[in-house]
Amino acid sequence: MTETDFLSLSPFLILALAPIIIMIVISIYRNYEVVFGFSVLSIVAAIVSIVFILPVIPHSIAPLFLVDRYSLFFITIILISALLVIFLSYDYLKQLDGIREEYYIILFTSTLGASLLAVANHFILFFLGIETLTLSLYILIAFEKTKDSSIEAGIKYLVLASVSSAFLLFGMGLIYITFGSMQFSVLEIAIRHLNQLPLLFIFGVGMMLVGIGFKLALVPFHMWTPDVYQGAPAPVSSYIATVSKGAVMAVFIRFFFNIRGFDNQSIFIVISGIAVLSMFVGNLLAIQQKNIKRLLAYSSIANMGYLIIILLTGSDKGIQAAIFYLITYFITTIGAFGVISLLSTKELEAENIEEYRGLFWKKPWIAIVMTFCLLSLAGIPITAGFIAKFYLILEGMKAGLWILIFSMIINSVIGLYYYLRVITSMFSVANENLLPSVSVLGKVTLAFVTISILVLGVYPGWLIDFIVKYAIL
Amino acid sequence: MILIYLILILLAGALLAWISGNLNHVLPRVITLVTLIVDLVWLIIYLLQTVAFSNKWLIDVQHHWILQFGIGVHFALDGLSLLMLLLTFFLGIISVLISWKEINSRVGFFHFNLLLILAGIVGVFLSLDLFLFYFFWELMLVPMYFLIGIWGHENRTKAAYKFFLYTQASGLLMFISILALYFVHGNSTGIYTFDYIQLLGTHMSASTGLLIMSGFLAAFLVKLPVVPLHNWLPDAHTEAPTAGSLILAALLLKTGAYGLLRFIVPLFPIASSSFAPIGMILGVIGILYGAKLAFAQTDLKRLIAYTSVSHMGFVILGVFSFNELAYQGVVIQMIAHGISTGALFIMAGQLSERIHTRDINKMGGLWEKAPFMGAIGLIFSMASLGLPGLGNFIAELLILLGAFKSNVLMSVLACIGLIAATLYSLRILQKVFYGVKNTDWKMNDLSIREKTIAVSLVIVIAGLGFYPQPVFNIAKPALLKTLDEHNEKTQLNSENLKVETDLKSKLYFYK
Amino acid sequence: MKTLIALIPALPMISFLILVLFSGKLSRKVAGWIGAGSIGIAAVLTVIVSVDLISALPEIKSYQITLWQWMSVGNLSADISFRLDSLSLVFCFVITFVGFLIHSYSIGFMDKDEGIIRFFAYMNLFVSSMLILVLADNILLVYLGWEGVGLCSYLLIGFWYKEPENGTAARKAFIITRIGDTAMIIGIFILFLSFGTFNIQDIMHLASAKWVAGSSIATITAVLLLGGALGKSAQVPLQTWLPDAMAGPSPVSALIHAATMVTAGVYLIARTNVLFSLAPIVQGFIAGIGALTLLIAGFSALTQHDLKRILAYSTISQIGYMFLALGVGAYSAAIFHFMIHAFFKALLFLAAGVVILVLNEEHDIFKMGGLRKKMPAVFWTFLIGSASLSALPLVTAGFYSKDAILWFALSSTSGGVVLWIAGIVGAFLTALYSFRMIFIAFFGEAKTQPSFQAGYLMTIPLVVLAVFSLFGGFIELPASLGNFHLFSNLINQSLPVVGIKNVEHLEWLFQLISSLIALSGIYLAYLFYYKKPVFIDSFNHSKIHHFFEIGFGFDKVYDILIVRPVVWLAEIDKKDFIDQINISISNMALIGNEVLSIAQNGKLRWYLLTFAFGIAVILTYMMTK
Amino acid sequence: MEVFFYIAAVIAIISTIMAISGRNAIHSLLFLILSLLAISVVFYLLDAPFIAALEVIIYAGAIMVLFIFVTMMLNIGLEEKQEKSWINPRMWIIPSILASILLVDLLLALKNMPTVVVGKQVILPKQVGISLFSTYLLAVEIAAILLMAGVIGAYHLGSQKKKVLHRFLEKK
Amino acid sequence: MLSVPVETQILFAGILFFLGMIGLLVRRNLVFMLMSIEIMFNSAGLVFIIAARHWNQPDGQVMFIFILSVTAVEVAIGLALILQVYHHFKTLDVDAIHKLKDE
Repeated sequence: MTETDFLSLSPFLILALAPIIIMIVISIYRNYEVVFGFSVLSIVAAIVSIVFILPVIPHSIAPLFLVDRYSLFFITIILISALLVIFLSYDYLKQLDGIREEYYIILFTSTLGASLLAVANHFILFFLGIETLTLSLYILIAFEKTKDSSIEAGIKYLVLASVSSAFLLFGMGLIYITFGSMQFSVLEIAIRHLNQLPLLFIFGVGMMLVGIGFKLALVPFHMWTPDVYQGAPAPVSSYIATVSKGAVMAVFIRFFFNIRGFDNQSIFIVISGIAVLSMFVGNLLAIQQKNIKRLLAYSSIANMGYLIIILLTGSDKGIQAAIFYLITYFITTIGAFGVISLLSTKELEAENIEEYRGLFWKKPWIAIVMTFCLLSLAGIPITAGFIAKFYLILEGMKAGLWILIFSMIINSVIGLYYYLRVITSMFSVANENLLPSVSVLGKVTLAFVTISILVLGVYPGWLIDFIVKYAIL
Repeated sequence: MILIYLILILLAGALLAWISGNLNHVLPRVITLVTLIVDLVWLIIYLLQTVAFSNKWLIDVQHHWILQFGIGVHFALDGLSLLMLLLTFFLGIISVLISWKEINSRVGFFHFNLLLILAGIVGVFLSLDLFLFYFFWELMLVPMYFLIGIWGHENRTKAAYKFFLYTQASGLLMFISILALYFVHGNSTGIYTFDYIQLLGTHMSASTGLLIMSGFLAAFLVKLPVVPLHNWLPDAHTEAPTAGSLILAALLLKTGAYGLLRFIVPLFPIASSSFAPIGMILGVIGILYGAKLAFAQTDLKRLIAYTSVSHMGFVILGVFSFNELAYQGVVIQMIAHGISTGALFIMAGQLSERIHTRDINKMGGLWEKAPFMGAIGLIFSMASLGLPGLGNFIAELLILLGAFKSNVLMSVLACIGLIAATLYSLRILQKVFYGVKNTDWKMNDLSIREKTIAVSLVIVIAGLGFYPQPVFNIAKPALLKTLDEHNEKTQLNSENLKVETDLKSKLYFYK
Repeated sequence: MKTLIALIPALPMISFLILVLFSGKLSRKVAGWIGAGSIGIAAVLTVIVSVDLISALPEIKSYQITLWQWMSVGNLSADISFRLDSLSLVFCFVITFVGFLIHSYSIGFMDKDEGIIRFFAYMNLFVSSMLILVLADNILLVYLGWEGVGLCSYLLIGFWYKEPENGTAARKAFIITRIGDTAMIIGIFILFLSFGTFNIQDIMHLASAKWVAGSSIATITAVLLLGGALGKSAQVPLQTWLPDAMAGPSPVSALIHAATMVTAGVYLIARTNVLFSLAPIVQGFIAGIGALTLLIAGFSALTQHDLKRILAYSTISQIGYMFLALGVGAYSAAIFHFMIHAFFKALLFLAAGVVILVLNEEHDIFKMGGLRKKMPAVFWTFLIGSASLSALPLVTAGFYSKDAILWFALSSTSGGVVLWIAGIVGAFLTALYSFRMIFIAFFGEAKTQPSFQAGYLMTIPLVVLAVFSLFGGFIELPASLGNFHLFSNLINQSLPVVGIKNVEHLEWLFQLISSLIALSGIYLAYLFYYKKPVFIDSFNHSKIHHFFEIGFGFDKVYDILIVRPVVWLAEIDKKDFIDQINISISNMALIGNEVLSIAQNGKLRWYLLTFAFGIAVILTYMMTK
Repeated sequence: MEVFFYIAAVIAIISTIMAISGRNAIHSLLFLILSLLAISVVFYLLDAPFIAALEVIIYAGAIMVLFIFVTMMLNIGLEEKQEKSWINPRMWIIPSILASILLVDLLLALKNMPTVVVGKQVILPKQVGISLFSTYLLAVEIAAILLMAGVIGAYHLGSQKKKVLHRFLEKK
Repeated sequence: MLSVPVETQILFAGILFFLGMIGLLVRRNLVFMLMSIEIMFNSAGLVFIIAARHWNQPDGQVMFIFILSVTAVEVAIGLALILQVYHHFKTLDVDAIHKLKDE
């Protein structure tokens, strides 16, 4: 281990140290605010540390780690999302009874797992990262253990995630048997000279798709999504939708591009099929959904369907489009779940669309945030979602993925319908239910989200520049 | 810069109106009115300063936006867009005035949406960057959706969905086409840009041209609308509040027509020529089918909505005739239809404000109590059936003449639409104004405000009917440019084809 | 002088605008006098202009004035410009003069009506449009006037809007004429695209230069223009609207549906005579239609009960005569008959209006009777009108005008015996139904008592018109009776002279026949409807009587052939079948949603099963590919 | 040697089948332990003695004991009838078909496996240890964090609210 | 030296894996389901051991050790959750746990 190694690992070190320190602090003096403050500081520190790594990249700590611009970019996104989730969690957790500080510890371990996925260059790190992330998520999902729904969501996620991990693992094993290496870069070299991929390898990739498809909630491995989103605490749902998916996407893109999956016809077709199915199933399921958390879950299925189109372009530009899409999707989803978690009380999770009826006339600003988020998800201009979709379609068309682009178009329209349903109910005549007041922290978070959506929607050039400059595999 | 300011003023006015809505109900109205008047006056002052309309852009503003994709902020004004802007601001003012009493809830937000829609429309009329164009094209949907969805009538939600989904679906197809054009141009020249002027000369094969054009067509034909893509329109028009119906009919539909003239014809000269017969058939079907449905309706607003379908059929008929007569007719039709159908919607709104029904079977005998309204209704029904002396006649005459030049049969069939128009227009009058009055209604004739609106509309429509020349003069250079652009290419193409076939035959010979 | 021409249509228009804009502030009387006065001034102007023009003839054939450029697009240009020649002069004169009389009459007639201001506004608008029609220099402006009068006709038929039937009648009139108009505008398109101009004179010159007589384009154009003329002039097969149009007030019937508007078709054909001469088939067709119409309408008039309907059918029939004349190329005869007809038919309508008004809206002649004593002034004027209508030999103007037509029907180069016989039969019918009215309504017992006596405002116009109906004919006397051709000389300045076969010496014979026919008609009317009504009892109850009464069943046929299909068409797809496609798409999405939603049943084992199923499908695909 | 492999494999498969189909939880767990032991024999045969030992110690020893502990705690070992009622023989059909399809797919995938010529030799625990604590040291650290998260999670989820009332007095 | 072909070894792992899958799909008792998952993980681990021998590398065995630790954690959390499930739903029947679903 050299100094450079340590330097390039500094975000991970911070993320690993933070939970330990929190644990020690808790054992001495249990205080919610202190833990929260420390968590925020640690994440910020981790983000700041990335700046110091920049000069030394790309840096590979063989065989597990590959710290390059791409991974740092993803880590930054993950950390910022985690920060926003922490902000949103503050109010949500504060109102809960009992022990709450552990939440932050687990949030750190899961964020660590997610960040590790971004730098993973090896099956072992892939596996460990994904398990660190997932195991932490079991706990986070079931965190409100007094609630039936939370526990139910937890056990469902646990069983399904374990099974998918088992598949993932089996697939890794088969690939390992075929080429004798677990390192992505070695696999790439091994594959480069083959005209035809061995069937066993394809079988392995197929099995890995189960694991990855599960994490990304792609059809047919999507069914857990609405249940878990609904049962989990709202900030955790947003965490699953963003950090967890983003991290898995990061490693999946890297893996997929390393094995050049887009060049293999059967993988290509399977991925396209999954993409198309995900779009249709996700959107169709959402159109009559009355529970807004489930609705967002279905929407996330569809969105991931859009996103994996980009895998098939097989170009760096495609990856950039995917990253842009992910960023906007992160912001938007966090905003939407943020609204839900800020409007939820101890007794009542604000998850029925009915409860949002007339929100605009009671809490206009919150409703506007939600409207912007939903419009962004639907891809309407002046929101970031529009530019993101534009970018995605642009790259998809460049690669000539016509069927996928057209099904994306059809689905955008279906999707628009249910986003509009929520918006409509927010703007219709108010009902009488009372809404909790929103803390300053929540307001700041939502304001940040909204401004980002607007800025990225109207003036996205700088971010695209940034991505083009930094997010190269 | 005036062009950007025009939009910015609208946006600023929108925000102000919204915020002031919290203070009281009059302020947003006044602010909106002032905003629109400022824009209108500014534009008129500009118009008066412009000595001659040449075939260059009158104003051309260009800035970078998203460099990576070759997207710029490119606004430009020519005669065509100038006319459309004038119409937009004028009807914008009218729509504020008609909502003065009708809208009493959430006044601030209403006017916010109103101005936002207008900003979107102005943007559409001015954009010369295809991405920017699409941006504005979509932008106007959201506030319109709110306008229908919040202040509309009973089935507003459904109508609002239908409107949004329909236009969004077609818009996305256009978006794909815009991108395809972008790539075709980029691949052949190496310059990836969304700029209209650069894209004008794009070379593409006939089949590619048709495919790309069909995406544009989808969007424009839905907006226009053309049978069988018209179903959003009756619902949206019927359920929207009066101002919404007015803007929909008078302005939003025109963006479709504008798009045809501005984009389809010059960008796809060859493809549009080959599409022309189908386009004309669609136009005729629209004219006749729209009229047929209008005749069958009992809901007044729905009836008027279907007349829009019928009238817009003339527009597409004209656009695909490719000659100056028809194009001037299209321009006049855009304005005249905006005024006349708008006026009819206003009348329908005023009626339902008074008697709380839109069912024409329940109306009747209103002439007795509201002769002024009756007179207005009469004038605009007559306009809608194409009575000479009113603007619509000029429009229909020129379009039919133009169409006659290129396709006699279609033009003759379209003439049947004139008879059909008589049927439904007279039905409105008969059902609403003739007969005996229902005694339960407390019916007042028009107030001063309403009279002012009505009279100003009458003046415009009659002015167009008797002295349309200024409009022709303004629009002429722009239309001629469009036609030249189109004709040049089609001729070139036919020459190319000739050369190609020559070459082929020679090659065959040498084999 | 030229500006005066522009003033002629402008005055009624100004008056119209005044009446509309100040409708709330004007008193009823003032409104009436403004309305009538403007027409009066226009009439005076017409006289001044005509004196000027006539004195300038034949060196200057027309005056022309352009007011402003209407539109100029590409090679299309049309101006708001007027042209006065002898043809338009006659029309102008009739319109303004008869119009003025009718307006004056209306002041009395509409005195009690609440809508008097509206009435005069419409009437003024009508006169203005009609003047534009006849003065227009280009055919587009003709069309403007053409549609304008149509509109006014519509408005005035439905003037008493509270009765829904009136509205229906108005609508019918508008729609039927509109059908003709549409044909006409297509004709105009052809003219413009062939000659590149709308100017009538230019078109006529170019047409005779460029088009070959009998060519199909000329024929088609002529047919299309004829379509417009047939609709407006209520000729077979588009005549059905006119009897219903009697729903309007009587002055309206007098002015629009007798004197002026319905003869616009005659004007149009006369104005574009070059085209028709280039299409001889069409011209022959016009004559045929005229003959057919005059017979059909004559028979129908014979069986009507409603006083105004009789007059309406009579109008159709008389216009049939004019068409007959046009068809045989006797333009001056047609125009002459138009003028005389305007006088006596206006007179008859106005008189009938008085009768109906005084009898409290009683229209049925069989419920009248004995009016001769109750209202002598009306009786005498009505009698003069009827006599003129029946072409009572020598003393009435109608004799000279109709006789000219009958003569030319036979003697014109394109005329023939068949046409003449039709005309003669028509003349007989005319006499019969005219005096049927007289004998039933004015003789015998009084069945309804008049409520009041008509004032001077109403009777003076009657008298004036009666004078014209009697003596108006002396400006044009046939060769056998004085050979005085003041009128046809004037008309022939702008229209071609009729070509005549070499049978002039026999003219007296045919005049004698027609005179006898007219007299016998009158006698038979006396016999059947006064002296011995039993003679025709069986006829009155026969089916053929009923067939005549319903106007030869045209309405029924149209109802079955056109109206019902249209209504059916409108009803059948009220909801728009295309919308069903949308609904089915959205239903498909909803069904998809429901099906997929079943899968989201919350059961973990089911989720696992789909999991396994999914991977089985994927892997099987990958392995077998 | 091969014979041992096959015997162990058959024992493992049969005992696994018994484990997943058993009605009695304790019996199933014991079959599972048997299966794990058989697999550890296979590990040994596959030149991985260290892993064979770990399999016995941790898998069969620690993890399975945890299972048994929970089973006994929840008294589910005694509810054979309930287990019986939960499982319908027909329920085996579809999963078995799916599994056999997947197995056939695997067979297809194995058909043309590339041959590799590498000298086979026993990988000693030392080699594994060196690899673990040099090459994969960071992974070990991560595993440590993972275990810590697991401990905290198990603690958080496992702890129950202190009951104020006796369970018979609880509201249903 | 063991001369069983590597294909057979993989097949053995595959059989175990899919047996685990069958168990998972059939059993309704959560404890059994967790057991089945263990079977699956274990057979996945077996694949790595086979690979390690096949390529004569220690890495596969290292992976197995990590799998082992992950499994241990998973079982710990899983069993803790099962206790919670029992506490909340008074049953271990997964089919009884379906409060979260589409209505």
